[in-house]
Amino acid sequence: MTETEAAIILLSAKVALAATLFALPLAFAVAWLLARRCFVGKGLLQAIVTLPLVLPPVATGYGLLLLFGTQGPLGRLMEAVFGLTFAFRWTGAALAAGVMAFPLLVRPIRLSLEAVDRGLEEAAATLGARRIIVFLTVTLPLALPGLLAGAVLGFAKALGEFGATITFVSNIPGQTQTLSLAIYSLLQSPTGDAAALRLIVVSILLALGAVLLSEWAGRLIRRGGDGRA
Amino acid sequence: MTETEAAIILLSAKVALAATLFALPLAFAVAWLLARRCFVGKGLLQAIVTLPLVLPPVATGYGLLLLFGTQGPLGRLMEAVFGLTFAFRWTGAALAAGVMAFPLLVRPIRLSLEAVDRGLEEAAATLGARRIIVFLTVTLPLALPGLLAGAVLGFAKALGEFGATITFVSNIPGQTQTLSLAIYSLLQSPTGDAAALRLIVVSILLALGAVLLSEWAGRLIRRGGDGRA
Amino acid sequence: MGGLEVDIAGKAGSFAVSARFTAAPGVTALFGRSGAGKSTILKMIAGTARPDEGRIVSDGRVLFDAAAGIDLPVRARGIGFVFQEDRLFPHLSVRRNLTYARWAGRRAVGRPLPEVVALLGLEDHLDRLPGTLSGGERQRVAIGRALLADPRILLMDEPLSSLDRQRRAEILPYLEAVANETCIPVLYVSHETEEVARLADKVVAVEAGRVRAVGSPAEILGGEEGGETAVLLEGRVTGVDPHYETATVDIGGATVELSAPGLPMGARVRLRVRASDVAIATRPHEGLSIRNQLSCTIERVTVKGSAAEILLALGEKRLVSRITAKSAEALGLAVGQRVVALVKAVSVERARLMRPDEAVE
Amino acid sequence: MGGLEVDIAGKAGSFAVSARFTAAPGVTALFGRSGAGKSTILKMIAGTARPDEGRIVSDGRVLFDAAAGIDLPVRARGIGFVFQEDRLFPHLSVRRNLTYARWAGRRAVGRPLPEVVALLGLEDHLDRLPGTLSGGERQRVAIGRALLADPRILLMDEPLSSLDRQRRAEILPYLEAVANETCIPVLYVSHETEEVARLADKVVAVEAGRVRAVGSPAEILGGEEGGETAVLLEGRVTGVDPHYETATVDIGGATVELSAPGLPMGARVRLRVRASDVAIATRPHEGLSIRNQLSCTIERVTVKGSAAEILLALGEKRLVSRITAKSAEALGLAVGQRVVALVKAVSVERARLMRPDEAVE
Amino acid sequence: SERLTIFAAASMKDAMDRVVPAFTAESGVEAVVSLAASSVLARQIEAGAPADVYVSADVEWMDWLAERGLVREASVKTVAGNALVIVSSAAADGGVADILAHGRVAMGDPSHVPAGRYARAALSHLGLWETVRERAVFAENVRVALELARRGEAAAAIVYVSDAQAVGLSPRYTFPPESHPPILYPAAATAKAKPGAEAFLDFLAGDTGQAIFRDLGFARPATMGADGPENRTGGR
Ligand SMILES: Nc1ncnc2c1ncn2[C@@H]1O[C@H](COP(=O)(O)OP(=O)(O)OP(=O)(O)O)[C@@H](O)[C@H]1O
Ligand SMILES: Nc1ncnc2c1ncn2[C@@H]1O[C@H](COP(=O)(O)OP(=O)(O)OP(=O)(O)O)[C@@H](O)[C@H]1O
Ligand SMILES: [Mg+2]
Ligand SMILES: [Mg+2]
Repeated sequence: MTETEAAIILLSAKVALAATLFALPLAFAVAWLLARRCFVGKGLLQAIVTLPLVLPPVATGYGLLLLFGTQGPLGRLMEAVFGLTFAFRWTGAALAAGVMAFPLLVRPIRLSLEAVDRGLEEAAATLGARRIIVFLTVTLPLALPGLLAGAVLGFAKALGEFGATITFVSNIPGQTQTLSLAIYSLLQSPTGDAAALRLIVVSILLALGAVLLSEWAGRLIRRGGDGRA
Repeated sequence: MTETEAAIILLSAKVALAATLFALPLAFAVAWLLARRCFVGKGLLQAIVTLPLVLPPVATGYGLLLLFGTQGPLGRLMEAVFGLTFAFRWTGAALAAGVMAFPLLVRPIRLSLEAVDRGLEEAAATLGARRIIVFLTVTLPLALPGLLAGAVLGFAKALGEFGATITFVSNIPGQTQTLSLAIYSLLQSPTGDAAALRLIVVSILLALGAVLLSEWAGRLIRRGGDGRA
Repeated sequence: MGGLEVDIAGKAGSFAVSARFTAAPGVTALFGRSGAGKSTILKMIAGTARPDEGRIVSDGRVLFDAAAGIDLPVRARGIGFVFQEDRLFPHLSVRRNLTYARWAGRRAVGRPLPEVVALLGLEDHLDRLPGTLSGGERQRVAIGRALLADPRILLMDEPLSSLDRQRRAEILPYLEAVANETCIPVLYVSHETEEVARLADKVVAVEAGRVRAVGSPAEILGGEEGGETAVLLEGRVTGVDPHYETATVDIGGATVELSAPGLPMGARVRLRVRASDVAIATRPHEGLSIRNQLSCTIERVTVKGSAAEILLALGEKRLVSRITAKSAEALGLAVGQRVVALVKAVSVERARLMRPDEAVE
Repeated sequence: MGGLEVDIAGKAGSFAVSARFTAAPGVTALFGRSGAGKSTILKMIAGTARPDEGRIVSDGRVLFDAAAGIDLPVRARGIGFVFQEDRLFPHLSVRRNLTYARWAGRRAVGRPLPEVVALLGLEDHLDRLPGTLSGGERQRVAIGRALLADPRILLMDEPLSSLDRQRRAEILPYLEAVANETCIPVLYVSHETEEVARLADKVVAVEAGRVRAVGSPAEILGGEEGGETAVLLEGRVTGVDPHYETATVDIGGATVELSAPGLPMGARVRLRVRASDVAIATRPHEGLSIRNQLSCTIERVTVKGSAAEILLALGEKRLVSRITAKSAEALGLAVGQRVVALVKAVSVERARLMRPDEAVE
Repeated sequence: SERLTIFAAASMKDAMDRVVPAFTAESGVEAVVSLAASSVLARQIEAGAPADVYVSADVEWMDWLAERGLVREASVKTVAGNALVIVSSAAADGGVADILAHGRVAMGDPSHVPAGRYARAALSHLGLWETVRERAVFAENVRVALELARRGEAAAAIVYVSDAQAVGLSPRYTFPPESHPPILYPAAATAKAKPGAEAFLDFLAGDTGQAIFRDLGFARPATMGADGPENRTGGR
């Protein structure tokens, strides 16, 4: 593996990990709202959350550019408040990946939350546990399989994200060029097939690793959560 | 709305629907295997299923082109056996969309299947129901929320699929140009923004419709499946 | 005549179970403390758990045979199972739950649905989903579902535990009738000695995963720690007083009168007489409301703390009387002495009407 | 002294519930048929269901007041709840389930864990997950979890329904002691008249969603259809025979001897005498093992089918005797007649030791 | 009636939008245009796509197809040319070095976008590549690069003059033609093209077609070098 390739792989992992980790809590919150609360715009919220899946990634990329670019309203805000710049940075790649992965995170978590037995939460409350404690000791552990499924889907998507990323942060080697972008670039040139294939294999290995890890974690959770032979 | 736009919308809906409907049973079967069976290559199978998410869509598109193109081995097979051609047809667009949506279908279904109380299936068996009947009367209805969640994610993804589709079946108006591809085409021209926006709005509306429909179906299922106030 | 033969050994997790007993048509009770392995044995018979060794044969059909590699699938075992936890289908209405074996299991239509629904008092709930049923209602649906499955073996795991006395009193005779009419073995797990005495032909005592003893209810329940001492007497109805609704039962060597509306002449019954309901007199008395005054011989006197248990010989039969040790001493009771056992007619429980072909033990 | 005042009306789905009663410290039984609304009432008190109207006050604290808009959250109500279905946390070990209120609920450490674990016989299962516990084991964990929650009100929905007699006999006195020591109201749902008579100070009879009657166990259980007729007599121990382990209890106007090891002199007790355990003689008899021969006056004779229930006045107290109608006729029993009630000492159950401060009803 | 399928590079969108109706009006032959990246289209033609005409933004991919005998070599025509310019939202004035001195510079990805390759060549020629590379933003296509400059995300963008003209931006600087390889848009009939394909190519190279290209800001291919529109005989 060349040094450039190693850098690309590292960057990809970093971007995908950051995207998943940051999107996860937010996705959980949204999933919780959708699973547990009744409000008027519920269907609408679910639809909005699903949008990045429906729109062509290029459109989402443009949207991100308009909102989070250095000139965009949110971009300026983030810059001013957190000193965080997205445009043409790996952070932007993570943002794009996170946005695109978001719907994939929300759905399984919502599904799991809907399946949690409310009776157990009630039981916890009768034992004196405050809401947040009930959440941490009962709801969250019981929703773990969904969280895990969402995280795997989201991570995989973040790893593979291409359209929105290239539109939002461009393809800057060493800064925003993730595996996907690199593979794409290579495939665009008549002579890039072999190099592209190498990176594709790397991608596959990364995904395999993530999936196997999640399967293993899933078994742990199930052993813990079920106990039925 | 122009006539062309109407045709594009119809085609998109047809492609997304076909992709979802055909992928659903297969996804269910795979999800069932993953949820219920123990075999050596399980993690590997899950990884393979997840692959279309990880690879840049263009790579998946090229893969499809190699396999299912008129010259590809599977393409020839399908042509010979079913008289079904994928290359540069709407069927190919549906295939690409189905492949890309596949991981999104499998995960929530698997999650739901894992959550189905095996005790209920045992109870059904003690009442004389054969496996397939147990499946149809107990497992499937109880896994419906996951099926629904998978179907919505999958349909949305199929609607929005771009990279693999344009690579596999090209962007031929009236034949393979779905909403996503049309939006892409319009965005290529500096003057296309307005028209692109119209189609984006149409996409959003379609997604909204699908999501609202699924929310409504979900409520029906939950009313049926839970009964707890 | 087909029965159930069980001879299995296996594990549930780290808990080892081994059981060997037969269950003839009629009710066989599995009796034992919580965690003894009763449910596990039922599951192995049903096929939802797998023994490691042994055989299970029902009515000549081999359901399981480890040596021969036979393991009939659950659906083909022809069972009806009332699980300890109810396991109702949450997505199906009560009606569809009840009739599941018919529309999904293709079991024959046996007992009529309205009859079972009426017995269980579920008329008002047929179109509801199980989710909001009360605990007892759920349990009743579970019983109905198993009864309507037209089973060849009925496995019932504490089916009446959350039902009120009145409902139990309605369901018990029905179960009794089911066992008698259909001539199928019923394996019945219960902690209620009364229920067991009332229903069971045979009791399998389970302890720490093994069968401690198999015997008649009298044998097993009599010695049950924490239970009440009682004897079961079997006999034939020789006299019926339709006006006072009493019956006279010949228990061989003596007759006992009891309050029992509707007992047919000539019927064979099992009577349950609790030791604490038997008083002792040194001679017959007039002017007592106690009409059963049976001449017996004292066979044994056992003093247990403040109480004395007197074993009485009444011809072939045995009666037990439980009185205070103080009384026993005051009356100067001794082995070999002739005394009169006083048994109130209302205290005699008709434990069970027996089938004509059933052997008197 | 704090108690629980309940005056609520509401709905569970389409089922309307209204209940008004108070529960003093000690055990109050909710008694009623399956589907009567007992669990629903408990849920409303716990706060997991919401009444439409009314008030719930515990020990002066308003838990719920529809008019004032007060609705304390479940966690703040200070309850311990044994649900009818066990609701154990499937992902937590038995130990963590038992101690949940401590590490998650921040409830005070009251009763020591080892004591409760030993009582419930859960020593061997502490590190297991609930998934594979037997039905009775699950129920025991649920009881332990509620007991260890240091509750100010204990709500128990059929807590002993799937436990064996011996285990029940161990747990009942403990529950009794908990109620007495901690001076908290315990609302107890049960179908076992015995259990209720043993434990309860007061019975709330629930029928079709409303409170049909509130009263002492004697009043309510006596008239219970399908149950056995029995009376509860309260009195003071006036004599103890340490050798024979009998006690003499003055029930006001008469003394009753019973077999009761360990009853202290002067203690106040509640005795339960079943109607079927009371025989009648027209005059006192010698040579009988029946030592309690109480002179009474017949107040009422009720013929119920083949049986006759004779209400007997014993000074202020009332006894009920159940004999066959045939006997009643043979003895020529009539209202106003002086007779002797025969009560075997071993048949008298000491239903409950009362607290010193408890009023004799 | 026969219908032509034109596989055209995405950057040809506006041109095709105008050429095709004109061609249909003149010849009565209908045509549809499939727009995608030149590379994608080329590979699809290799895989047997039902394309009659391939219009590439890039000589390389046309050669790649020609090599494989997938286009009729004789039909290959260079139908348009273009010039490379710098657009900038900043008001800075001065030479090319000054314009590119600060901020991000958006351009096509030199690894595969033709405009990016030309830009890299031009900058290298001017000795600016090393200083600009650090601040360069490699967009997926010229349109995105242009958009980045227009929205102020990048200080400047190196784009085709035709693109700049389309959005009404006037170029700050035009790279001299000798600073980069000639920018050419070759078109050809595919090996299994329908008969009308040649007519379409002729139309592209003809007066009406060329007028449309001119109007959109494309350069006349004849001015770009020896190969006229009539007979560009490809590299090899
Ligand atoms: N997978 C397992 N691992 C360990 N122990 C188990 C497992 N499954 C069951 N057991 C234990 O086996 C014992 C018997 O369980 P079983 O359910 O048969 O008891 P039971 O007699 O039905 O009791 P109950 O009356 O309480 O329902 C219990 O102590 C239980 O904890
Ligand atoms: N959501 C609901 N919709 C309709 N009926 C309901 C609903 N929830 C409860 N019920 C009915 O209310 C009645 C009372 O239920 P509850 O659980 O309080 O009974 P219970 O007295 O505890 O009975 P059990 O002894 O059987 O547990 C039952 O008949 C039940 O079916
Ligand atoms: Mg059990
Ligand atoms: Mg209840």
